[in-house]
Amino acid sequence: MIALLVLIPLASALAVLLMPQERQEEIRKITFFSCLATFFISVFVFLSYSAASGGVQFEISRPWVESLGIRYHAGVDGISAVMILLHGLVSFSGAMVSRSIKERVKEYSIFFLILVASIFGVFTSLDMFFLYFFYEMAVIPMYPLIGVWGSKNKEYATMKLTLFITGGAVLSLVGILTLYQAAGLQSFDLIALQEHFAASPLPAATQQWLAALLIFGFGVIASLWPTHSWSPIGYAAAPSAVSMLHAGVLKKLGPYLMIRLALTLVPEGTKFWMPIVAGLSVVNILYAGYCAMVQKDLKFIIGFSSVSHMGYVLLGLACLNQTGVSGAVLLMFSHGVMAASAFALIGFIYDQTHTRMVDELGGGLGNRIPFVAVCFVMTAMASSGLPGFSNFIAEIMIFFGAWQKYPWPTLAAVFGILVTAVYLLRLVKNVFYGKEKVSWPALKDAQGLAQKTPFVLLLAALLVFGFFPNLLVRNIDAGVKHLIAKNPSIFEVTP
Amino acid sequence: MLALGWLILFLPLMACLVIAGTTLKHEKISAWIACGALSLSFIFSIILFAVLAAQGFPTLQSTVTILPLEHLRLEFGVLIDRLSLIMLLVVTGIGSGIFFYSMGYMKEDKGYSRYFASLSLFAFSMLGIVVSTNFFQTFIFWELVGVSSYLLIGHWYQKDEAADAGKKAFITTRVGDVGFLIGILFLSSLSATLGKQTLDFQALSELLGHPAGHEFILTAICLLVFCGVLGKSAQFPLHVWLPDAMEGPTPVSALIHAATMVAAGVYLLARVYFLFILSPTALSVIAGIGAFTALIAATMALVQPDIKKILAYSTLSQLGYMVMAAGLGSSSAAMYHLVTHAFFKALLFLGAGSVIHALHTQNILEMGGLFRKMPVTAWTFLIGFLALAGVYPLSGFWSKDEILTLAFTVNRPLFWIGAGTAFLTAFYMGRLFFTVFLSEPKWKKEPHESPRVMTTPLLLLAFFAATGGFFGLGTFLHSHYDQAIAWNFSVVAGSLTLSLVAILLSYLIYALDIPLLKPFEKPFSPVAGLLIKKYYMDDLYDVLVKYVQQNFAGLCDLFERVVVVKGMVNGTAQLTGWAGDRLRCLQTGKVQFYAFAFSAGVTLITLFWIVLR
Amino acid sequence: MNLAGFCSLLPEALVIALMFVVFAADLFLPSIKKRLGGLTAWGLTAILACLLWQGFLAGGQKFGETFQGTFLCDPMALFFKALFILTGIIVVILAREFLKKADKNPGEFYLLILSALLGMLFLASANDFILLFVSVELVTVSFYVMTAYLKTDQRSVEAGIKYLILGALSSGMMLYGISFIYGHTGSTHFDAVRGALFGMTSAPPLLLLGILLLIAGLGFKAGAVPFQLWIPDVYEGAPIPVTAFLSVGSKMAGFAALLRICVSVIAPFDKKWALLMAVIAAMTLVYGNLGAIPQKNIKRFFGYSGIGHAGYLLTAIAAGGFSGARGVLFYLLSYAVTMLAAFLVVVYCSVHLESDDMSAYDGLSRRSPLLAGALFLSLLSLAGVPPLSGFFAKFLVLSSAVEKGLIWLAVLGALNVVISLYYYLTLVKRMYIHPPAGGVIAVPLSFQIPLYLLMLGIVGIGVVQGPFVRLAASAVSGFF
Amino acid sequence: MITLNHYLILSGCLFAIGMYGIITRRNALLILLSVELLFNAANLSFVAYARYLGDLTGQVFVFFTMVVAACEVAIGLAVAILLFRTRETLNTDEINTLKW
Amino acid sequence: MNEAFFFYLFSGLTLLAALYVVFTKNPTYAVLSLVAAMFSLAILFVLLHAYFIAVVHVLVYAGAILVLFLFVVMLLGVGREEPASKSQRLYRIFGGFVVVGFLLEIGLIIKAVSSSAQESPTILAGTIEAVGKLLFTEYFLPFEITSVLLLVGIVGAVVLSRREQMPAEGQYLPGKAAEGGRSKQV
Repeated sequence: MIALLVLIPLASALAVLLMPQERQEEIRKITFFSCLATFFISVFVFLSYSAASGGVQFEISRPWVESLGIRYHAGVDGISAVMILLHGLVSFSGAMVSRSIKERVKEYSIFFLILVASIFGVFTSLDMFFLYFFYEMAVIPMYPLIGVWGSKNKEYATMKLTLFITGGAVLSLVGILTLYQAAGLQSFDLIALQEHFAASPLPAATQQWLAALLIFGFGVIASLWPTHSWSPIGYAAAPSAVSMLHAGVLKKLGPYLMIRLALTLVPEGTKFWMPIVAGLSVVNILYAGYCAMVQKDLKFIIGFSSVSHMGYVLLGLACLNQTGVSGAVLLMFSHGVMAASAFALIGFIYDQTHTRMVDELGGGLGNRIPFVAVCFVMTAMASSGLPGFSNFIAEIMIFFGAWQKYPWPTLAAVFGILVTAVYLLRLVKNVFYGKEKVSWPALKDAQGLAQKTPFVLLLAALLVFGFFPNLLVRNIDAGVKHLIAKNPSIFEVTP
Repeated sequence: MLALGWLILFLPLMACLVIAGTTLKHEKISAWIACGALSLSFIFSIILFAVLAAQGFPTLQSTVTILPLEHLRLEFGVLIDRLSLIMLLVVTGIGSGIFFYSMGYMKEDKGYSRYFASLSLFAFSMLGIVVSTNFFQTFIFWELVGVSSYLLIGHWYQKDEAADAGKKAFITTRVGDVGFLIGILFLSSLSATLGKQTLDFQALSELLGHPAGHEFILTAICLLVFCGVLGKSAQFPLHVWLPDAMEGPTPVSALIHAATMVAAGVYLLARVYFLFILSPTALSVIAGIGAFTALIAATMALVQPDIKKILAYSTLSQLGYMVMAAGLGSSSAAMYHLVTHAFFKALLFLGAGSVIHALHTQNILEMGGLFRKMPVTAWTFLIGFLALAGVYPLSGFWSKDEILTLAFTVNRPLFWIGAGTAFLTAFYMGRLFFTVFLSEPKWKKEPHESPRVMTTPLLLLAFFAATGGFFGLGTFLHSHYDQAIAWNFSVVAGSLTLSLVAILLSYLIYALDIPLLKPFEKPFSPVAGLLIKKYYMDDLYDVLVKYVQQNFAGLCDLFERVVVVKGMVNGTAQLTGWAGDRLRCLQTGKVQFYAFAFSAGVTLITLFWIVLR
Repeated sequence: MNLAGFCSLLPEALVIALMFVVFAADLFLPSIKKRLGGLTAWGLTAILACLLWQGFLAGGQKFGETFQGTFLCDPMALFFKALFILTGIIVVILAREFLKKADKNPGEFYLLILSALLGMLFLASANDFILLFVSVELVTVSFYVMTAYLKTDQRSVEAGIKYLILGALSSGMMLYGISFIYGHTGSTHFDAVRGALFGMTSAPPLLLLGILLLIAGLGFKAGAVPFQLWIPDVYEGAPIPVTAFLSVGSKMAGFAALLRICVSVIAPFDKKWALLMAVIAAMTLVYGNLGAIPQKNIKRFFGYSGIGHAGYLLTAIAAGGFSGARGVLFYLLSYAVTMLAAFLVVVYCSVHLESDDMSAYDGLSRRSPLLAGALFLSLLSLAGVPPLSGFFAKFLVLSSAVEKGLIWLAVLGALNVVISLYYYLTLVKRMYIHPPAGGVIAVPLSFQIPLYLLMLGIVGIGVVQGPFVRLAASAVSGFF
Repeated sequence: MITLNHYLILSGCLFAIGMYGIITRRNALLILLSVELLFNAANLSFVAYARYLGDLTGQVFVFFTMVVAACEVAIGLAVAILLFRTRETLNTDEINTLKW
Repeated sequence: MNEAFFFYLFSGLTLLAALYVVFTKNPTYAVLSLVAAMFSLAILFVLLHAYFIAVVHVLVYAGAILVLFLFVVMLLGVGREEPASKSQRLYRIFGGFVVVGFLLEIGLIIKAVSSSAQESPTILAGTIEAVGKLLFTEYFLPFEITSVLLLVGIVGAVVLSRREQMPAEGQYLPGKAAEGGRSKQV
């Protein structure tokens, strides 16, 4: 079942590859239906994951490279069930938004589908090798996707993004290899390794430097300060569907892999670094928040905002207790959906106005494109952590979790929600409210199902899980509980 | 019975969702859905009140868990007791009135349906605060109230001022919310150390029965929670948003910036009074802030030309009164004043709305002589005015004097401030009333009385504003945490005298145009300037925002661009490129050099690996 | 010489036969002359088939020794031979395309390709220093001629003389080194040398010097720092099919010899060389990857990047042991397939765009999606990006380094992935992002088929790594 | 008594001289001549070892070396001629079109 | 005693000739002095009982290779080298350092070698018969390869040195177009 999540997009990519370039409509259809199919599967997986029984479900295990102990071991636990749902949702919306791509549709679709497949690959893999394999594989389609179909400064941006993320990835690769060798099991299987290391942990010093490689390696894609600078400019340059996937999902691979690898395999080392991560995450929150305040470009604002929000995720992760980690995962989901929605909306405007500069848009767009404006206001509210959206729940959980461990950083993080509100409301005001200072005669509101669905879908998800957070938290908690059960020593158990 | 409570809470939300989802295009239907839902809530509240009255007002609570966190259940529920019942009645009652009033007032507005959706959302949020069982739920609705007020203030978002005001309101109140949230975090860990991590009001009040030695943390918690109150109830120094919020439609001002939302802070104080009485320090701070706000707001109201802004400052001042009352030790006095104030202030706002509707201006200097033209409005406005001024036997008299009496017994300096404020209140309200209704007409187009749908709520509210003092609310709300208030005739008589003198003065000056103030104009012009400039608070915040925050943000951005991007990132890239460029200089293209390097390499490796080994 | 012995010599014998056929056809059959390229390519394909059949028969066992054990046909030799012949086929295709335009007399060029190939084949099987030396020289001498083949082109000749002088210097070094090894072990036979080394308690310094000089000589072929300086110049000056052959065939030959020396001769001294090798590997990695950044000429660019790849291979050799050797083989397999695909594109572009400058690749994806796609795939594979073969190769190499505790080297290698990704992506950027510099380029079927096959190989090896790892493992398992 | 070491030192000297020649001479032909010195240093070493080991392999190796040297010289001279034809010089200092 | 005398005589001669090769300005003299070096080397081979090799050495080097050199030197009419430039002097100095260093290293290393291996156990004669036997048994394969090598040598030399007509002006020459007008055509 879950192998299909990877196979369907890949097969579709192959199909697109064999199609002649001119048949754009068919190519779009293939992309759309393949994403639709994976979306349904992801929803199915999410719904049928039983939080009560917990653990890994939908397991597949096939030998792959036997001499090295590499197996295609896939499965879903509580955390990845949620992430799969996120990716299914965002990639489907992304596929719909991609309709605005008009040139070189074939190449675009191929890269897009590969991207979709590889992210699913990461979320379903339970083998260190495949985790890394898919992770790196996801990075590369980004390059042409941004480089070719992007805008403004795209060459610099895409190069920077690719190099940064690869740089982080290869560092973590050394960590992964060392873990493999250190275990001496001749196996990359996460579960086997986890049990092995639980029974015979590595010495503390080794754990520490391994954890450093893993955490700061994956920290790059999570835009941990100061390795975040690829992020705003990368998103700014990317076409909207790619920004959506990148900010929405790909960025979440960092914390996800930290949980999967660092937290489970080198728990003591992770514990050692987490206070530093907490400190940096606060820098993320406030620094990126303030940077967002003075940006002129819509995507830069949202880009910095995503850096800022990843700070919350990392803070939640750093507190190493159930509430915090669950909150972090929930925020990964919520912010993913929210960021996707924001980028989709900005892309929608940009496609018609060809500018994203706040001054040039001139304000007052709310009158002309009310639907988009309403969606954007809702997204902004979700982003600034207002109740009703799942972001709020997630942030609250993170605050509660972090409060027990890092009171001072938490204070700063709480202050961060104010900063967020400032730049987002300013953005909303300057773009959608006020008088129309520049007239955009050609600007049309979203019309019809095809254009409205992605926005509605994403916001509906935020609202639904905002009102019923337990739908998600149930699964997440199951996953996190499992983590805690495996490594009770590093998790703070509050009285 | 609690099902009724849930229903009261969720009816407005349903209305909001239905309007947003289906009837955006059908304005009439939207309006009726919203009004109907809130009226139903009102009716249910009355039923609830009646039924519970029969049972002697037991405290009822029902909760659902929305998030079972590790050691903390985040819950959502309905708490029905005396306090919340009264508040339910006020919110749904005044709310319904204003909803209906809006149907007339907002006619021909482009965002009619949107307006009613937001209004319903607001009602839902406010009711959520009222019935909240725990801090978490309060915080949720606290934020939602912020959102809906943002939407409502910014209803005419095409107007830059309205959009800015909405933003300002949201952000200013959020400053308070940050403190509130931190307070909640503190509270959760305090409750954990006391035995059970909880945020539930009832559980907390039991838990905090014997708080041995947590004074400091308790004071901190109280002050942090009070930050939330500062924001929502617009107390100094977070009061700046409220006057600006008058950019919204007048019914909105009446509903949320007079009767309900700003009262949420006071309501919260009353609701968690068990917490505040544990910290005398916090209480005295609260009282001080309340009194200070009351005074400065009243002074600022003296010079305003804008009818709504005068009312806004008056609201600030009255809220200061309530907060002071709570700080002085009686939440019931505060609540009492809250209720009466809700009536007469809503009345005043709606009356003002009626005037604005007729004249299309908000400047009182462009009005005058409306008494004949708009009799209903005028008479009801007069009632509101007198109630606010605290003239016997109108409702304001009772509640205000309770507070003054309390201050007189507890804290004499604050009493003097309160008395002074009472005088000022009567004076500026007199100025407003007489200028608008009794002075020489300055309008050009003949004004007409407002339609029935607008005047009916005026009449109803006037009734309650007049009679609000006779329902025994003060004793009804009295809780065992409160100070007992002994009736003191001299205080009452004194304050009444003060009010009457002030009204008389203002009548002489503004209705009869006797230039009594002439001699004071010269020497006091700097003071007037200060007042017009609102004590430069807005400018101070502007400076803070424009220079401090923006510059800090600019600094971050500069750091990002120069140090992080140019320095660390591009620097590394350039360094690598430079190294590559230098390195290839080895590639001189001369074969002898290559041979030399080859031989030297071999020689060196031999040296290091074999000879020196 | 028994039948098995002859069978083990079969590919070499067939190549010699093919050489004579080509030679004769060139001299006496002018009608065939035009189709000499096709003839050679098909002949080599047949030989490859024959070799695979041979490997199939051998089934991972040592197939045979002949000439008193100086010629060894073991799985590793077969593995390399298959790669060499594959390289040969592609190079012949490249040469044909190139010569068509250059209007040259092709006969002797194919002959030289075949003779170099023959040298490589013998090199892969060499189990004796004499055979090793002679076959290395056969390869090198053929390359001297091929490099300087464009007689009227200054650059070609310059490359030729540089290669010749430095090649001779390295041969001299190697020879001198072999003499010390011989002197201290009394034999030139690998097995005997190894046996003698096993018997020694401590290595005599002169013997170490001998080994060092030998490694220097082979390192020259492989492109190890500080013996790499010739590479960019010669790659740039040589006719482009020769550049391809040098960068794939010659480099592989160097590593084939180096690997065999390491695993089968100086294995007892394994530990001693690990650090030296690691330092050399590190320098090579850094030099190649940094040097490639500012390059504008595609041939020179591949020269530098090839040095970078040599760094990875040396990393695996430094790591040594079974996993290191396996890593080397897998890396070479991936490198060969990928590089050949890249050169198919590069040569075609170079011939048809009449430029070796990287700016000629501007907008190639619009001009020919196939060429651009193939180059894109191969560049990414070279950079080590999954799911392409280069990724798994680097994975194995770094894994072996980590296994031997060379973490610092693994980290360095990992960081160099980033640098290499940068410069490969600059070329990708030209192809995909820059506007096209001309019209559509048509690619004939004879080019498309090998291109598709190699692309399939790049992806296939990268995705279904298992069988290839097993192959590489079985090729070296005999030594451990 | 002449020992192996004498011969080895001699061959070492020859090798060093050859190396020095390659590094310092600028005439391509003379560089090729110096290469011959290198080869012969190795030859001497082989023969000396063969003598002291009592093993003929060393001498056989020398035989092969000579063949190889002959081939290299043949090609080398041909390339040198080409060089002269294309540039009218054999000075390696001037042969640096390919660089960086 | 005799052996020592001859050794020192001819090794001295070899070294002198070799040094002359490296230092002389005149290519013709260099070739000729290399011939001398080869001759004395051959005599050293004889001292080492490698008779066959000695003969072949003289034949191949003096008879073939160096004659070829001489031809080319004459053919190309290469005169004296130009006076050393500044960089040339640098090469001499640093090259000298490297070479002397290398020599010292070899000396040190050889000195460190134990003396056990130095005694010649048996007298063996490198006669044609003995060497030939080895060549045609154990080293038959390399021997055969050398024939290919020689073929390549011949073909290569022919291919490279054969003159052909220059390509017409403006015609594309692969591998050259990139550097535009930098190369001068001869």
